[in-house]
Amino acid sequence: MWKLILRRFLIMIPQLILMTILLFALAKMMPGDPFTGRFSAHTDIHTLLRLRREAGLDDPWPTQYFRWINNIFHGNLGNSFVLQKPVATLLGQRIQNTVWLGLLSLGLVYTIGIPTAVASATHEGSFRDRFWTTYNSITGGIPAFVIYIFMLFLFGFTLNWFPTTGSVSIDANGFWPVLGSRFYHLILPALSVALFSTVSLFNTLRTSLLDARSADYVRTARAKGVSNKRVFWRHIFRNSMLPVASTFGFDLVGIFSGAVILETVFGYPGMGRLFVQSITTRDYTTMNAIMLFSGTLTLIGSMLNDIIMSWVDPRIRIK
Amino acid sequence: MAKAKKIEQSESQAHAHSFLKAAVREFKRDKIAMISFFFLVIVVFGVFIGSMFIPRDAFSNVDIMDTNLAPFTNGHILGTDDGGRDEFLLVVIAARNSLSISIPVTIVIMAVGIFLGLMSAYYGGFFDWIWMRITDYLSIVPTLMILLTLLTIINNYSIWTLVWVISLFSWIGSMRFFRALTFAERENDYVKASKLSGSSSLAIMWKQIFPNLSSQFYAQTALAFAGNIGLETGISYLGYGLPYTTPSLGTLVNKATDPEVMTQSPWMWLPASFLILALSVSLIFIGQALRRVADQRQSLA
Amino acid sequence: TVAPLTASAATKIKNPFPVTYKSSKKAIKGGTVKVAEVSDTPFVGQWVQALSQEATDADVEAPALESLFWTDSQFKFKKGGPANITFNNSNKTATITLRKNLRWSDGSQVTAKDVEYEYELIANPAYGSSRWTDSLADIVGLADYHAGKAKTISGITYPDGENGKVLRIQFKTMRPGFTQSGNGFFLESAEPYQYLKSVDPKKLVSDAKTTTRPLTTGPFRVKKIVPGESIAYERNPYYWGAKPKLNGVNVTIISTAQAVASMRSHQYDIYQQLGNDQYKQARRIKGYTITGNQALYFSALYFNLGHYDAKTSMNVTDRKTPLQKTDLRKAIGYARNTAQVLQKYNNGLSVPANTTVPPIFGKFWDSSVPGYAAAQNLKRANSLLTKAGFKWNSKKTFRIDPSTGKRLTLTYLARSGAANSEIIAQNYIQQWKKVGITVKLYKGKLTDFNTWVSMMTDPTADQSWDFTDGAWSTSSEPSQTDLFSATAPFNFGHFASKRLTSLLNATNNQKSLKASYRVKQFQKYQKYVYDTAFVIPTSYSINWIPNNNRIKTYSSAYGNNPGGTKGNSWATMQVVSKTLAKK
Amino acid sequence: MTELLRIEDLKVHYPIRTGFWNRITDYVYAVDGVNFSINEGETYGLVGESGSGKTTIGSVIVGLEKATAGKVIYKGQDVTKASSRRKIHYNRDVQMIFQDSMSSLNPRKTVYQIIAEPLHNFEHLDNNAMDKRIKQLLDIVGLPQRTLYQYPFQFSGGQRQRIGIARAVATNPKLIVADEPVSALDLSVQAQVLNFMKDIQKEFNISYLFISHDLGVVRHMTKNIAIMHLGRFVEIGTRDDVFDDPQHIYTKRLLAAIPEMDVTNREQNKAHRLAIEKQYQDHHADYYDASGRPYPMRKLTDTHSVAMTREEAEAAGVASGKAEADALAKGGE
Amino acid sequence: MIIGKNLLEAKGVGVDFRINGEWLTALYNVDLSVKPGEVLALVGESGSGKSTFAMSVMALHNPNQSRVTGSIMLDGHQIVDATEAEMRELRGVKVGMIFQDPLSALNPLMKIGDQIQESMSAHSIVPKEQWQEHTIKLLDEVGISKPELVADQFPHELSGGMRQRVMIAIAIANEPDLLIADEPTTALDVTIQAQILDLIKEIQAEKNIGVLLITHDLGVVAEMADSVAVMYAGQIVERGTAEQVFENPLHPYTRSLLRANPSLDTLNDQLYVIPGVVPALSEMDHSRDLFLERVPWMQEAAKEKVSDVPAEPEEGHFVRGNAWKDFKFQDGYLEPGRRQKEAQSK
Ligand SMILES: Nc1ncnc2c1ncn2[C@@H]1O[C@H](COP(=O)(O)OP(=O)(O)OP(=O)(O)O)[C@@H](O)[C@H]1O
Ligand SMILES: Nc1ncnc2c1ncn2[C@@H]1O[C@H](COP(=O)(O)OP(=O)(O)OP(=O)(O)O)[C@@H](O)[C@H]1O
Ligand SMILES: [Mg+2]
Ligand SMILES: [Mg+2]
Repeated sequence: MWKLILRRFLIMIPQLILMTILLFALAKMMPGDPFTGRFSAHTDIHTLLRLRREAGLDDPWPTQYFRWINNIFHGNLGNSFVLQKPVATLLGQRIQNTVWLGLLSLGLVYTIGIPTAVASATHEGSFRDRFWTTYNSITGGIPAFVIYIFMLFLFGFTLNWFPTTGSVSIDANGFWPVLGSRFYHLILPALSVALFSTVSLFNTLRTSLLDARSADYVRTARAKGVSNKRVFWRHIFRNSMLPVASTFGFDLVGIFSGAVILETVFGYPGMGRLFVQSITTRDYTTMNAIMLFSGTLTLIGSMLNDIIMSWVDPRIRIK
Repeated sequence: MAKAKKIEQSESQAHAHSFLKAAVREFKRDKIAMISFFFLVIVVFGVFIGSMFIPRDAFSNVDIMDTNLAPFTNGHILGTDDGGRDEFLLVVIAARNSLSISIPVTIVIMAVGIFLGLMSAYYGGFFDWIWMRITDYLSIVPTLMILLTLLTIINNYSIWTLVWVISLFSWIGSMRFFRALTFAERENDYVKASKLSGSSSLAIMWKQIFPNLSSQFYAQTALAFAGNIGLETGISYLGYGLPYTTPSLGTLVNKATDPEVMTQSPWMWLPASFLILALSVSLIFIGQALRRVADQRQSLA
Repeated sequence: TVAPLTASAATKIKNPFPVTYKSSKKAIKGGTVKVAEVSDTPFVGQWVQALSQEATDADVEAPALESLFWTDSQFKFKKGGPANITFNNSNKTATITLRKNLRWSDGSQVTAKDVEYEYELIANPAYGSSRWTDSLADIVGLADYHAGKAKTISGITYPDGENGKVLRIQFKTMRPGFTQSGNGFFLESAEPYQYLKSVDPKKLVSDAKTTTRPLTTGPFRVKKIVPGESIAYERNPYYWGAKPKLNGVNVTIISTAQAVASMRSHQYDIYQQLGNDQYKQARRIKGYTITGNQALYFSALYFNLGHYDAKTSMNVTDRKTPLQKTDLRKAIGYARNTAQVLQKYNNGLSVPANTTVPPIFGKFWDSSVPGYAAAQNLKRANSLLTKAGFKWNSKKTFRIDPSTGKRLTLTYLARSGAANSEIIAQNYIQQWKKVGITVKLYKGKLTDFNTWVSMMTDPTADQSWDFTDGAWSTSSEPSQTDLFSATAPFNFGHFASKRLTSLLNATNNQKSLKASYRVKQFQKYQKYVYDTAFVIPTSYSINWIPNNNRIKTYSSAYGNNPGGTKGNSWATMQVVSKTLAKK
Repeated sequence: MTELLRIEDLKVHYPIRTGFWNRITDYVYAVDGVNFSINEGETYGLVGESGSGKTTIGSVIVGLEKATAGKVIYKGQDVTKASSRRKIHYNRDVQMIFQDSMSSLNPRKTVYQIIAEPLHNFEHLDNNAMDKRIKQLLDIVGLPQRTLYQYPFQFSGGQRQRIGIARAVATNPKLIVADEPVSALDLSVQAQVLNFMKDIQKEFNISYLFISHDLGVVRHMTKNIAIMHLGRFVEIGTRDDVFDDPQHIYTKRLLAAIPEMDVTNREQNKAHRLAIEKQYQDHHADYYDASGRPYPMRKLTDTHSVAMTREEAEAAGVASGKAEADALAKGGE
Repeated sequence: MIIGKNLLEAKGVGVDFRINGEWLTALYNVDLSVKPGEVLALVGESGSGKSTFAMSVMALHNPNQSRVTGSIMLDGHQIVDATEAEMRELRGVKVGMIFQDPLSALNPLMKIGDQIQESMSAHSIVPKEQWQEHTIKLLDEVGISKPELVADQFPHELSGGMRQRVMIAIAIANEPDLLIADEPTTALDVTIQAQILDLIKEIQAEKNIGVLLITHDLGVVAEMADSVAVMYAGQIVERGTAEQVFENPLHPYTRSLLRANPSLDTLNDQLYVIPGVVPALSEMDHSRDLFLERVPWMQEAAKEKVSDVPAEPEEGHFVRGNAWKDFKFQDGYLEPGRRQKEAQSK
């Protein structure tokens, strides 16, 4: 098992290196740089040029690239030119926010998706089944941001049930109130994700439940005289969760890619929002760090998938 | 030789014929799929033919005196947008543009996906390894960023730019899908039997394995097509949509980004949203029916 | 010949808003005011002004930061603030005297060294400040210090010692703008030297002392910061002036898309930086009153007439383009329906401009110049074009460029940004088409801000555009040298002429120390801009801020004299109820 | 009788990859040095436990699998290499019938298309000739003409197996490898298929390599039989040699395991089986080398050979199979 | 010896399936009984309804798509109209079942030990604290050499023979009185098949339980069965003791089947082929002797209605219809059993 993880890591290295080259080249191809954003009548263009030079942005590309890589190797992601902070600090805060938001929404997706899929599959062809199937195909078809804006508008602004911006209320003091406030800020965005993105979970689980229902081992279990409930949970449900589990790693990673639009709409200060901002302000260090992070995360996610699969499915054993 | 071709043709014709028949039967049986099908046909034809009669000025010219009109004012059935353009005409043109994007993108995705998927799984070994590393790589690079960068760099941004830029990345999923299917299919003895019958690898892939993937192929194509209709909404949302003079369903839906427009001027984004939704949903139903047609064992009829 | 537009018809800068709001209700004790800063990027939270350049930062930090000097509504320094400044023209010195009871928010004294320290922070490259400009080189010894040739700034001295309250600055020349705040020749704030001196200069920008635990002198001090999102302020017990009335102020960043909705649900008392396109909705929301004032802002259409020679740092007007013909430039200006667009989309928050000097500068702004933006004038545009030799083609669909004999086609570098940017650009293109000028968008699309800036500031960038829109927030000193002089890198059109140089010099020379002379020179300069049309001023704008009706007094006035109460408006702010007014 | 196909010292080793770098650490000795030959018009039986390497031998013969070592000689020509096979259109002459008729027929192809495939590739017939030939083939395998455009899933197992046979005989092959052609079939259908295979053999002088683990069927079909165990042959002989005079312990065990259709002597049969089983367990070491594989063959009579016992092998000085295989593995790397 | 009351007594059992909205009869008027200690073999072609019968005894048919009629008494309990809760009490305790394909019949995600224990947990026959111990004992009983180890393994880690042994362990965990083995060896090698059959036989003898063995391998039947029932197209066409059926087969189908088996006599010859195919469910008319449709020379007899009550030419030997009386192979072939008889009668 450890060997496999290590091997996966080793394979990751050339992939990551290639990725850094691509990222770097693309960042360089984008017009503008972090200093164009500071441009105003009150700044001296020569000062900007000097700062640019001092930041090494005038060096030849290879030099810049290797400096960047070298810094990364030394655990230094650089400073954000725009936000004037070490990128690591900046990401630290944001990642936390995104992770909480992502975990909560993923959790909610599961808590909504699984029971509905179960209800649907166990009553195949019933009204309930058709209702949830239709619900999922419709919610799956609406562009995410339309839903987000709608939810924000209705529950945030019109009904005033939830906070509409930020990750925590400035008025909250003390450990528990802060925690509570953070959670309160998460609910609406997380719920918006959850209510409208169960479609893939729902479909996979429903299909595999239907398949598992007629599996031979289910018949065996029934022949043992096992109760229906147990047959369902121990055999049908558990085995049907395999395909769901098989995408768990990617779902986790999806938290970060899905964050871009979600966080932008809800004014939630996470990685996704930071990413969009870093693109618009050409804050390359931040942008590249986020890319690198999400790329690495994808790799780890796919590895996690393998590990989860080998863990839940004894047939896939990692030597 | 020429004659041989002819017969083969008639055979494939016979096959196509039976496919059509099966399709008709299936759609007759599945009323929802039938309605979806007619809806799709009407929309596609309506939009492509209708847009031929709409002069370019009608949707590219700004009329700043007539902006933001509610439906049924000044003869605008669906009102006007913030540039004073007739919303109805806009939706028609936008639908045409969006379909003009999603159709080629879908074709590219499916064609490349099935081609590489088949080859990769069939040949396996090093060829497969290389392609899997390439797709691994492409799936870890942040697609969004590359898209945005490319769209920033590219001149004269048009429908075709969008088509190829998007196609650049989206074949990966379908390739993986078909690769997995081919791997399973390859294990069947009929592949061995074909080898022994002297068929070349290419012939085995396309004439033997491919038909067995076709039911999935139809379903996936419909799904991909459905997914691609609203494709540029995300890109538009981040501010990289098509230019003003090339309206698309994505850019129209994106007007909802402004909460004010969303609530105060729903006519600017609702029709486009409904159209996307209706097209996607009907395509999903059609896809399911087509899958049953291609795989007669699943047939409802 | 066509009659010139009269000045009165040209433009009327009218502020549609009251400058000051006053509630008739009785103020309550204490209370917390909630401020929303509308922005799509987080605030940086840099409290050392020498290192900060974000407008957002300035806004969110305002309750705690206070400038050293008070000003009047015309940005002239006045007495009564934390410090006073006096000038001695013959000695070429300025003397800054700090209040005896001026203290940092931890109770320590603000000293002369603290004032000098701000210069060190800007001039010493080790701190990486981007605020150094050559204007500061007029202080004796500062340029040497900046270049690393001197360890200390010889021109800055402490008559009472470093820990005293007096600072003297020796200038090389005295400038007409010295009495105006924001002149850029000297600085108007101080930083806590004792508190910051131990921090490694390279790390100062990101140190907690400058980002989350700052020392300030304003009526409020930081209680808590959620980085990038919000700041909670509490009363500063060491504030030199009268005890601030409110218990505290909370400032929160909200995104543009949310602003109006947030107002509707009465979430904040004050909304700063609302966009003009949001005004139409914002003004109808009950419970808020909008106050406003003219902004330090103008926008203009730049024609690309040459290039910037980086070696000599000079603009050279040498581009081969039909735009070298003044009449074509004028025609472009006249054919644009600027006024109509402003009316439609800016709801009177932007008004047609006649010159490049915003009217808020009072006498410096020449109201008699007609400008081009007041009203669309296709007839005039047509006649100018015909006069300049641009003939229609036979079908009368476009005009011919006589120098090439081909269709007259120009490239418009239009910027993206606002929701209607593209609509507006398309609209202008349609207008120009009406007079036979074919205009294409640069690369067929709008150009984003970053691309635009790098094209404008990088001399090696693609220069194949013909005209573009530029806009400036100007400083509170009216000088235009930085923007249009032959040596100004920001002279995007690269237009330079002897006459222009002498006109600009005249506004800044010793003679101009006399105000009336300076005003005259400004008027001459503005006439010249109009006549040559090397740049076409297009709009001025109005700042507007909605405040909730529960605020006792709110003012958009410039200077430390808002609403008749003296001093810092944050210190005097009061509310009339615990919760926000809904009506 | 002329020899049609000869297998010389055939070895097929599949690498097992493990370890950190996923390197080859061991091999599955699927086939480990077998020799035999098939005569024209003869049915050669190949019997053995599941996993003993029967299919692998068949696959090498038809060219679906590469030999690690050894030779396949067809009509005196070495056809071990794919290129040499292609040159002589080897697969026109050597075909295969698969065990799982469902999986061996493409579910998306009609009977016509399935049978036409080898004809199309090898015979280049024109359409009339093709139609005629296919109809003729359907007659041969006893399927009605109307089934021409039906799909495999519309047939019963026996019928499907016949379609497979029709495809195999379409090009008039000389040798057909029949890999457990009736294992999946019902008794009555099995009879049909076996009869039919015999019929066409007589008619077209086809040779079969008949692979099965059902000794009853093998005995019915074949003249010569090879018994295989763990990748090697343990006994070769005529039907009578093997069934009436089994020499190797494994052969005996296999024969004892066949359920007899003899209700009255049930108990004796079982006792006999258990006795043999015990003998097999007790004397295992005498018949299998250190690595657990059978010893090389020795001739008893012209037709009958059997794997040596340990004593014999030691006497003959045959090296332990393990060392040999190791040497091979190293060479192969 | 087999004595006493019937453990399983099926009377007039019929099973209909709903296929595409139509009810089709898969099992018709089946009478069968198993006594404690008896091995009853159910033989017949694929699709003849053997598994369908087994599933009716287990009451495992999906009630929405099938209906069972007649009477199935299992140790005094009526199964046909038993509720699911009542059935659960019977399954595993009164009747255990071994399925054909041991790989798919075992849950791939559960350890062997847990799957066996689950059987016990469903009933309170084995006290909880003994489950572990009992599991090991069972595995040992079915001849698995390292039971502790295997209990901790997953199905895919075992060979086919071992998996089938595990299936048996599961089926006998609660010591049921009746064991149903549905083609327990079809997927296995001959040598392993022999072992498994011996094992079943051993357990059966040891615990004196009834076994319903389903197979289509006549050799297996001959080795194992005390009595035999032959099915064709959803009906029992013949039943009797093993001796009776093998030595004196009566029904044409039984006789054809025996003849089709490759045996010593048929060396080099053509095997006997039963002409025609089994009719589809929708084409079955159970009031006739369906097999006769496949006998070209008995087409007249095929049209006759046949009584639902079988004839009993010798004691305990039942045969359906009348065709057995006249049936002769056209080619003059004499079956071994018949040859003896004819010799005797001469
Ligand atoms: N591609 C392969 N890679 C690795 N091992 C293989 C491969 N193919 C077969 N084997 C192994 O080679 C051995 C022989 O396999 P083969 O299929 O020839 O046996 P068989 O005698 O045909 O068995 P069965 O009766 O079950 O069909 C087995 O142990 C099998 O696991
Ligand atoms: N659940 C079901 N729904 C519909 N038809 C069924 C169902 N189960 C069995 N049948 C049909 O009933 C008939 C008898 O099937 P059954 O499985 O009992 O046969 P079998 O004798 O066990 O055959 P085999 O030897 O192949 O296992 C077949 O025609 C089958 O197609
Ligand atoms: Mg095999
Ligand atoms: Mg069965």
